[in-house]
Amino acid sequence: MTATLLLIQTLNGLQFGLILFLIAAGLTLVFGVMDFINLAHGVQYMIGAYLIAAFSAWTGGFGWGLVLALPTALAFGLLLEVLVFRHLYERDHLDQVLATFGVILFLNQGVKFVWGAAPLSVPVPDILSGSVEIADGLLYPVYRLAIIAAGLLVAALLYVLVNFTRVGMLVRAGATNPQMVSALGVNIKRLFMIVFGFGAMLAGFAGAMVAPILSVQPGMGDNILILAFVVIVIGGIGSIRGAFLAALLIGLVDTIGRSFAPNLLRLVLDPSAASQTGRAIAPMLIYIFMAGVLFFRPSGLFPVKR
Amino acid sequence: MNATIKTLGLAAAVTLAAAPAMAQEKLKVGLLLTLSGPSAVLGQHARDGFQLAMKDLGGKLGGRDVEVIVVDDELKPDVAVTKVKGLIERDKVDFVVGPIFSNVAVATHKPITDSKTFYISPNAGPSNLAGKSCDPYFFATSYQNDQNHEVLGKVAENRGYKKVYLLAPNYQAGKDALAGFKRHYKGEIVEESYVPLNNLDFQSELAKIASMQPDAIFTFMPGGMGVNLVKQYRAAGLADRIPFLSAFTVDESTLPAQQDAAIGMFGGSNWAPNLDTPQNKKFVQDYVAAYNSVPASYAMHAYDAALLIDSALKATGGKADDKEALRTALKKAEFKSLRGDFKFGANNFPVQDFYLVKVGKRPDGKFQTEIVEKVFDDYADAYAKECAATN
Amino acid sequence: MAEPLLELRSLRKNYGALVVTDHVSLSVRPGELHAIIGPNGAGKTTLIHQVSGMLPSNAGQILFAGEDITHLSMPQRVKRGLARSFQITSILPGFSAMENVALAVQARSGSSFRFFGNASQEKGLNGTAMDCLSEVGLGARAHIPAGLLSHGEKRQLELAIGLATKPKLLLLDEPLAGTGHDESQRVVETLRRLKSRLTIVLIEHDMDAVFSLADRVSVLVYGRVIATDTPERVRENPEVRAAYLGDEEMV
Amino acid sequence: MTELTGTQTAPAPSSSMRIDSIPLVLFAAFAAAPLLASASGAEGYVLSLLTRIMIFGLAAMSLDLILGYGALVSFGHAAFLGIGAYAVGILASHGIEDALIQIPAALGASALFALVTGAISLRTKGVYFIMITLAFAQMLFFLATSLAPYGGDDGLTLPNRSLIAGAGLLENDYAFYAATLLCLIGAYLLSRAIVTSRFGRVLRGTKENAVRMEAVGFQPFRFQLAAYVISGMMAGLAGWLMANQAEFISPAFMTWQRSGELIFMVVLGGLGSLHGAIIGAAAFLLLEEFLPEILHAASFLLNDDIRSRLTENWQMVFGPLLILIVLFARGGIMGLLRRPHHG
Repeated sequence: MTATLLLIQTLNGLQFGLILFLIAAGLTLVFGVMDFINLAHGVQYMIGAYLIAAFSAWTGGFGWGLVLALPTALAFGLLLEVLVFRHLYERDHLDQVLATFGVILFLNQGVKFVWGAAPLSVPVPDILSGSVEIADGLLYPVYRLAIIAAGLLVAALLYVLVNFTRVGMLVRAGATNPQMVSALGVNIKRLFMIVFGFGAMLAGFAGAMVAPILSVQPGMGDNILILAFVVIVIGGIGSIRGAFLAALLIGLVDTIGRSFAPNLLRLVLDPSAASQTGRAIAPMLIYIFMAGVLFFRPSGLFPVKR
Repeated sequence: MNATIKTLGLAAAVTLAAAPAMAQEKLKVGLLLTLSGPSAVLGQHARDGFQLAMKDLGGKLGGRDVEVIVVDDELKPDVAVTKVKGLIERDKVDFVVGPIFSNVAVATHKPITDSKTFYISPNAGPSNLAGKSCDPYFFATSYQNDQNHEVLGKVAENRGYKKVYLLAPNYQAGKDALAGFKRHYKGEIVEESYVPLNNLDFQSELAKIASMQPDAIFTFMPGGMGVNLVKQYRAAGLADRIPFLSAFTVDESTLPAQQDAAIGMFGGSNWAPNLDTPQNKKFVQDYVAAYNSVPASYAMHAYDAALLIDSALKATGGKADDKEALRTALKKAEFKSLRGDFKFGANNFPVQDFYLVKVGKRPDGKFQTEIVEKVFDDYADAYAKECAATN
Repeated sequence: MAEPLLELRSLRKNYGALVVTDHVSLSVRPGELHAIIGPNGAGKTTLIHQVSGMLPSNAGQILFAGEDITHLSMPQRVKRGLARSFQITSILPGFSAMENVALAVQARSGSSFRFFGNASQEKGLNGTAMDCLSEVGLGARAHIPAGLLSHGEKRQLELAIGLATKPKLLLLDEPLAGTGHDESQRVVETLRRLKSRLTIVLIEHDMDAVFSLADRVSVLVYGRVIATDTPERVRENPEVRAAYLGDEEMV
Repeated sequence: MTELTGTQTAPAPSSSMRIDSIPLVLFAAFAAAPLLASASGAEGYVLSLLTRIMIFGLAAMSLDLILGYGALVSFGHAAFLGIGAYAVGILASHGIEDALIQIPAALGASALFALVTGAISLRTKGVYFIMITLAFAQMLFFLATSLAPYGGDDGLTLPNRSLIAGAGLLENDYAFYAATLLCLIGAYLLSRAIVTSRFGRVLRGTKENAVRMEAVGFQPFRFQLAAYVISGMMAGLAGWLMANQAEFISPAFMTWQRSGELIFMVVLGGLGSLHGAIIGAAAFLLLEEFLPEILHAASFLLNDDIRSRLTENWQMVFGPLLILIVLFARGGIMGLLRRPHHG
């Protein structure tokens, strides 16, 4: 309950938040630009994890595995786009929800069919294994720092892409006013494919990055999908900036709230009641946070004007 | 869609009509297991263990041909209730073997035992079924849930650990686990940490553990959570400094994912694949050959469940209709369990030995738990005395 | 002169630095047809939104029949007799023309928290609705789903819905927009008939219609009212001519 | 004038007449099903399955009332199932087993929850509404898992079904089936009345164009909130039935997946027809129950190993089936039923 512990928890929250951001970024773009609710975004995260597991076992190294996994995740996303999602853009949200739920069922079971039900393992790459001492006697795994670095790098890359490139301009315009973009004579179909593929690859990248620290198993994308939706809703749909901020907030609220909520409650309640209440409240924190944000800002923190 | 519904109706009608005609010939056993979702691997172990036993018994139980009907409870208690009614009334099963999870057991035991069908659990052993709500038709070939935790509590006490850090998911089984640990451990508990169910990331807790420097940690972290915890515990550099005591966290269902990270971590169990009996050796060997993975205790319990049914039917001459005779025969448990000594207590839960086990690597490169020492001998659970109904 | 039915006092609306409605003061007399014209982007629709309550104002006051309604919601304003139509047709496409109007009748006749009884069978509602439809010349089309009506008919339906709320004042946002010649003639005729019974504020681009119908005309340029006067004198106002310079719609 | 109001009841008569026969057939089938059940030799199972279908039908229909008629996508509707179920469990564990107390408690608690969460949620629109309803349901879910005296995560077995005025009438499966059918029909008739009433017309109008409704003087919020409360109470009743059907309560009744399933049932059946939701619930549950067996039967040419793998992975077939339904059967099952008559 010291400053160093708070530092570590902040790092943890940051890392969790950045992973959430990688997933939420694609989701918010696809939603904002294409007005398409893609529940299957979570399974693309899972696919990324399975691909890295398969490829790093095959090539014998995480790096090569990543090199192969990313384009495969992209290709897989595009394949899904062509086979299923493309036919859903014109449909209403509920049709999209139903069909993409079908994709979830299929792929959750599909990875089990191919790789078996038992969780798979991906070793932490050698150069990133081990820990560094960030404070007295407190070790922090290097790989976690690598995730933070990779997350920040992608966030910076996205910032440049969205703000300083032609595609980024179209994406921003598309999130604000989709009719206008098609009126500009842009090949909207291709833009959608690019956005979709890119989102799928980001989710796959997130899955690949967490594979060495989490278990790779069927259904691993389902809960993270809900969190990603929480993030984009808090951030404001279609807003990358909002997704970034919201992801970090959720990461911090969840991590720090979980470890400090009982302590804070101890100030007003007796210890056993505090720990009991703290335990009951901890898992609700992010939802309470979301409900609170939406109460005061019904369109999220950074509403994209339509 | 229209056509589909018709097919559905047809399929239902055919199965319904066919059921009574078949009932006299073959013995029917329903396996109610979790076979979809993230926890499917546990159900698979149990299913494979049972199927292996069937193979070893020549496809017969007590001399009768057997039809095994496998259903997936989807880990949804209310779905399981309907499926169970289907097994009992449509398929007219004589035994239900299952389930994996306690909440499914709690939801389904009433419809099963009310119909006087025998319910044999290859894993779930919730406290109320061992105690107050024990039932003459409910048998467990596994354990009462608390017992594995008690093993670790006893070990921590025996080894003189002064400060222990406890970690469990925030749900009923997690709270029971910590309560079980505390039954024999009398030292200081520096922190009881609860994480949300399906928690992925344990960095917060690991940071706390590192700063508190306990003598050991005890955790109950089943399934994917355990995989994550073990890998992260190792990565944080704690594995070599603070002993990792656990239950249902490092076993053969999770070791394929934990691999080297779990080496040297401790668990509590009533059995381990390296238990040295000829019968067990053959079982493990055959299982590895057939399914290319090392069996976990779920597989062993399901295998024993088949042996148990076989022994009881032999005693009744293959007759499953005389429930009372069959129950008496089941209760005697006259079969050679893979784990050696086996008998039922008053509440139809096993009275058996418990071991401290530790993760090791097999010569073939696979991982398994290995026995370190016997902790309890002929150990009965704490709830048996609350059970009045079975005798 | 009678007290104005609608009075705007220094009404203002801005989005950040962009001022859309700039200290607009205006009074509409009971019984008149008051047209508001102005070049594209002058802020006419914004002004209607503010008056009807769809958009909040940043400053200023709106008085209706002597009452300050600046902070009332749109439904509350409707209840006081301030109805509007929309520039972009805003009807319930899945409802019949009759039901579109009947809903508006329903809004002001008794509670709508009635959970029983088939609303589409209520004679009282349907009768009044039919009167309104007949008034705008849609009587024969009452049972057509509104989404299937022609564009001009939809504009007429908008008018009928507005009438059905029994307004004291009707705000019409370009009721002729996008209508063909015959259709627009029909709407103009309807407006001429209504004029005698209601106060109307009309936003319209069709100058022929404006100058043949309006009692007074206000000219809005860049959010400011530069003139309010009779049609003849507005037409001769040099400032107005300058604002419309090059705009061919100005006659 | 009078002539016109008289004839306006029958727009496009041929198709609507046939559609209206569907609920009659549906309820007649439910009423006749117990006969089939007793003939099947597995009456408990058949009754249990059909009762479940009706309970989910009731829950899905309650959702359709706000989703199909009000465009309010509640992604937390399972919370009401949970409230209804826990009303049974909590009261029963304090010795109050009579339905005459439990049902009002279930309805009251559902109404209160709907009123509070609805008032907050309805400030938002679209996906934000979807997610905030999810948030409230998740809070309730986690609350239930922390209720150790009532079984926590494992849930709680009920000693018996609820009593009615002190009598154990519902212990008989047929009686319980009849009670469920009565609840379903009652709720259906009530919903039918609501959607055609003045209130329902405002709700439907708000769904099509909320701004227009405000412009004629309605405050949509009040109507949406009232509809949300009514819908929540119906789902609460379904929760009461579900607890009694399973004789068990559990937080698993109100997972977000369950809320999702309710939406799927409504969309699968076809939005905005009420009985479509019941048909959707039936299709969903029957597929869940029988798809594994159908696959098993249909794959008789393949070897046993592949057959068992196929059966076990039935969701690999279920998923694409959902996609195909969306792609090729617009308007769900009701859309399919309706299409042939339009020519």
